[in-house]
Amino acid sequence: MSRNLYDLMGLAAAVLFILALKGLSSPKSARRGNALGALGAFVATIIVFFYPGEKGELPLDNLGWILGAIAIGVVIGVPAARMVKMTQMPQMVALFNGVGGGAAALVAIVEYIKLGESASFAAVLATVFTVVVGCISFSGSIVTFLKLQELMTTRPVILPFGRTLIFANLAAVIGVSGWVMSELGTSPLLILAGLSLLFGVLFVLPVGGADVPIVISLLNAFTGLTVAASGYVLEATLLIVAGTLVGASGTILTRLMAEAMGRSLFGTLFGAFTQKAQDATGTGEERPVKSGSPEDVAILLNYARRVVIVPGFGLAVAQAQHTVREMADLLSAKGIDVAYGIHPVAGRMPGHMNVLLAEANVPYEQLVEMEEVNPTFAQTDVALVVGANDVVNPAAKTTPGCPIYGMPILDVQQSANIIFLKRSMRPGFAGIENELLYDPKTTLLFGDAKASLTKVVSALKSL
Amino acid sequence: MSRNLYDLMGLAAAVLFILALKGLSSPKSARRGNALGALGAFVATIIVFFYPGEKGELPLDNLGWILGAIAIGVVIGVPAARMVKMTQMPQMVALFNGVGGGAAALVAIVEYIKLGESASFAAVLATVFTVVVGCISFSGSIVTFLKLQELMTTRPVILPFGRTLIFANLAAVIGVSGWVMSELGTSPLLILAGLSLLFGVLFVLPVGGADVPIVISLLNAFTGLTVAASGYVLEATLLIVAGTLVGASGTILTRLMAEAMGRSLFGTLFGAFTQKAQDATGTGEERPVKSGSPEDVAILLNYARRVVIVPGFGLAVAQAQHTVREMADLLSAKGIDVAYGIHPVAGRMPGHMNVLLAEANVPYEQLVEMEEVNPTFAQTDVALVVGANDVVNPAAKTTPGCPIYGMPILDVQQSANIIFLKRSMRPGFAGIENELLYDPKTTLLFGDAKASLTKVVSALKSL
Amino acid sequence: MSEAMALLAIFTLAIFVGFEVVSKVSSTLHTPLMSGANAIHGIILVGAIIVASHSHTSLELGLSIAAIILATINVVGGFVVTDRMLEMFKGKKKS
Amino acid sequence: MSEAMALLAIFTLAIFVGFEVVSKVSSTLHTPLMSGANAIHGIILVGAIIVASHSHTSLELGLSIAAIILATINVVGGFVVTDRMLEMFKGKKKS
Ligand SMILES: NC(=O)c1ccc[n+]([C@@H]2O[C@H](COP(=O)([O-])OP(=O)(O)OC[C@H]3O[C@@H](n4cnc5c(N)ncnc54)[C@H](OP(=O)(O)O)[C@@H]3O)[C@@H](O)[C@H]2O)c1
Ligand SMILES: NC(=O)c1ccc[n+]([C@@H]2O[C@H](COP(=O)([O-])OP(=O)(O)OC[C@H]3O[C@@H](n4cnc5c(N)ncnc54)[C@H](OP(=O)(O)O)[C@@H]3O)[C@@H](O)[C@H]2O)c1
Repeated sequence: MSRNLYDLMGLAAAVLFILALKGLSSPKSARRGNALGALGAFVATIIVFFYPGEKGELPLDNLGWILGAIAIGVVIGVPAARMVKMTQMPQMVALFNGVGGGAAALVAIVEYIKLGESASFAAVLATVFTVVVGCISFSGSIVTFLKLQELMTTRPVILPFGRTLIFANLAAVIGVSGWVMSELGTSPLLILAGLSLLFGVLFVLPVGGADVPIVISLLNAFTGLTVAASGYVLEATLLIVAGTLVGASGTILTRLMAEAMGRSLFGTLFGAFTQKAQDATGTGEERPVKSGSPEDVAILLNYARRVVIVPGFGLAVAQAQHTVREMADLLSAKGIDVAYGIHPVAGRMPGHMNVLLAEANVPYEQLVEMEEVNPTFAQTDVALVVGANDVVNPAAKTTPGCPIYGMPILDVQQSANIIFLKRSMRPGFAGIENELLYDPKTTLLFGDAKASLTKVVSALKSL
Repeated sequence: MSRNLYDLMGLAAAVLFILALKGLSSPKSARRGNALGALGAFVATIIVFFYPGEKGELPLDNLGWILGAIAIGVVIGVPAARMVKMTQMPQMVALFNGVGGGAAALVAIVEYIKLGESASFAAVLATVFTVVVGCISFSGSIVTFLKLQELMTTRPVILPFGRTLIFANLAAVIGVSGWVMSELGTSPLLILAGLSLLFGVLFVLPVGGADVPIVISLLNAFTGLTVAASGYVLEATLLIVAGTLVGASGTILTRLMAEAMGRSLFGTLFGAFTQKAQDATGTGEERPVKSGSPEDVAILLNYARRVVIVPGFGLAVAQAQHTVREMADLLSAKGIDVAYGIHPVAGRMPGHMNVLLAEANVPYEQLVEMEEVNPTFAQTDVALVVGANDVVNPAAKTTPGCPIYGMPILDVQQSANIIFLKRSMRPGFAGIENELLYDPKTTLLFGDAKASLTKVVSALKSL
Repeated sequence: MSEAMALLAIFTLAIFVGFEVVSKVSSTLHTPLMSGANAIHGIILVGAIIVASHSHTSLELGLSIAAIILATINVVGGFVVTDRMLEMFKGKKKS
Repeated sequence: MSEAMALLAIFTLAIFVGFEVVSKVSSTLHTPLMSGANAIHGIILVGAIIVASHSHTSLELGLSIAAIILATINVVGGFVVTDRMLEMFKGKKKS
């Protein structure tokens, strides 16, 4: 009876996880959903300390070690999560996913060591699967972290003979897996782990910066599956359910994200295997551009009837959301029709701009989604691009083979005037030149977005 | 191994059922979904004939009887389903649901007879549950059938002392259930079955005609649960999954249907327990109405700028969908703006009007849902109500306590002129008087909808 | 994990699947969906066959044969009638 | 039904639940959802605790302690960071 009670609580935890995912899928309930997930994790963790063995005994040896390790994890995890800057959240998620994958791989390695000769084929298979996929998820996530943190280039890294290399690596992983499965032994397993780690790196390196979130989502789904496999080996239904939930929802989410960015999922993920040379227009050309002063910009805005503000990653970096709102309010007060054109992947995470602008209490009805704002650019006098670049780059339409080709963009080039607020001629996240900067309709106002906007606001006031 | 194979096929059948429900939830895939469901049922039925027992033997005794019974079922079921008229489908569904509930109850009775002294409490509980709920579903469905087929009144039937009666019945069901569970015996079980059958009748009698589909949906969900309970007793996972799926989706569906009709689910279902006297405006008063000739109607239509056609059950009865389309095309050709205002529950099943008008190839964009068409009635010159009544009856707004009170309606009274095409002053399905028929803006054209429309069309042509 | 627990887990998950799968169906499809779900529960046929095959008295056999007939009507008729309803939606595609 | 089959059924149903539950999420919530799902798989912590409690060599213990630390970071950090992201959506309600 007592065991059944704990099993019931385990089932309750699984239900909490389902409710968590359900909650997270709708804006109103998202936060509560997350809290339910945390509650589920808490319940599940508590149960394991009290779950009685076959004969009713409490089975936890090494209790001190275990509690100590949990304490260390909390001491590292909570402050890391609390202190990370908003702009760095995606890398944080990547890291957390990586350590999760690493944990699953370590658990599987220990399981493997414990597997007796009598272990069923399915159990051995599940263990080896977890080691391989957990390691890939770990190293892959680390590379995505490095890319997002810009500790390495965000552009696709094409190694010489990269294709041969990754195929060879894949073959080696499969071969060694077979070996490990046919004769149990710790050293071949460690070799397998090493090869899998390498595979994770090779898999993610050729992914262009803009596609990195898609890859994180995929690795996240992978980790989910390893957790399910571990659950099978450990006969823990909760892990099976939780892992499968994450695996399945992660897969769907990966597809949805790829769709939102207008990317081909296959092309993104198997770039490593196909490696078409993705030619990007070279950076740093010396071509004439038209730059203006804050006063020029203020005048352009002042005499417009309709202004569309296009925020991007630079707005987040400069923390200029309050200033941009101040400016927008000024313009509205002058009777100018103001809207924000929100690209689904502006910034570094989906919804980034909504979050930022909501923080500054921008009226919700001024936030216009891409599909709705695009047809209005033809009637727009000024498109004010604040720290955005890739999301308005026409190369997405005109240059097949460039990293963002095929992504839907905000059609700012249809409006009568374009103003760019950025610090330099450097390209955006995808690392490709933006022809629009050289467009005769374009005025550039160089400088940090917040500083520039502040100047524009005072110029507007003095007009 | 061989058993595992059959178990796998059982799982496949369960997956097919899931895919069936998923498919049925979207117009594009609905038909395929239904086919998948049928495939699943086929697979599941085949398996059971070959499923080997513990010792590998084929366990089916009475094979001849079984196959014969299936043959009889097919010979009854297929022609019945094929020949039923479109307007009678809902009753057919009710009947099919009833026989399903009856089958579940019979299975449970046999299970009960076989239950040894050693049967677990859960198994006995599940068996008794199935008997009770299966019987309720059976007799309740029969009553809904009688109501829909108009073999009995469609109006709520309020028995003298109805409330006391149903409470007593409920108490008896619970009491006898306890008795049956504590000492196994066939006669008390049969008494229980009888009481449950009675309860089903008392439960459905007070439900007004318009709410009958909601009740069918609820009984459908009930039957699903009995199937799941039977699966538990028979240790057939497939039945558990399939039954639970139907139970859960049926519950949601019941709520959705109630919402679409603007009904309170609670009020609808527990009418039997609360039984507020639902006072309806009496029928058959002698008050003046304005009736017109087909020519009058043609003239009204001819000089309108915007006409909204409101189809209802009468259109289906008269099979006037082609004629109404012909008329609408004529009006469109004269430059008149024509739309069809589709109420979600016009006719006798949700989507009835869409189905009918699609049959006549009415352009999809002319079919306007209630929420969208309602705000346009103020700009509408003529609302042409063809064989509809309840869905435009303002009593739904003005007469608390009437059977359709609270249902959203099509606001035809906002338009400049209203034309009703119906055969008499008789009320619609809910059996309540429609004040709109006496409205000074209203013109009545008596007669079968198809005949009337044909006359209007020729009048329009000769204008 | 005990067998009963496994069944409970299956039951719980099936509830969620049932809820989620139909939760966004448009009102046009309410009736066909109800009718299709109704056909699915006709799979009690499998249960009826199982009890029939273990029936040894004529009472048991009679009851289970009746159950088979009813269940067959439910499952076969249900899918056929649903298909007929859905057939009529075809027309819409043309436009 | 064998235990393996029950687990397979649970696995299959969980796949459907996972698919259905998130299939209509708006793009605004992609990142929080990913982050929340990421935190959920941190529940491998339970697996790590189980293997740690059965570890008898220092190699096994060392590896499983490392696994516990990593898994704890994943689960705790994951829920906290998701909450922080979602906190910022609050502002929207006011308007
Ligand atoms: N949303 C997501 O889910 C997500 C996740 C990961 C990646 N991505 C990718 O990120 C990109 C997002 O496009 P985006 O247009 O928002 O950003 P972007 O293409 O990265 O462009 C940002 C621009 O902001 C400027 N900038 C940076 N700091 C600034 C400051 N303090 N003041 C003013 N300007 C500043 C930069 O130019 P200077 O350096 O010259 O100032 C840069 O051109 C896309 O490629 C997208 O695919 C999106
Ligand atoms: N859609 C569903 O899911 C569903 C299911 C069950 C019940 N219901 C209920 O059914 C009702 C549907 O409303 P409704 O407005 O469509 O129908 P209604 O209220 O039943 O009215 C139908 C009208 O059509 C007239 N009529 C019948 N045969 C005709 C013919 N051959 N030619 C011309 N007129 C004819 C009848 O009047 P005469 O007899 O005077 O001709 C009657 O007034 C609602 O109460 C709804 O709740 C709906």
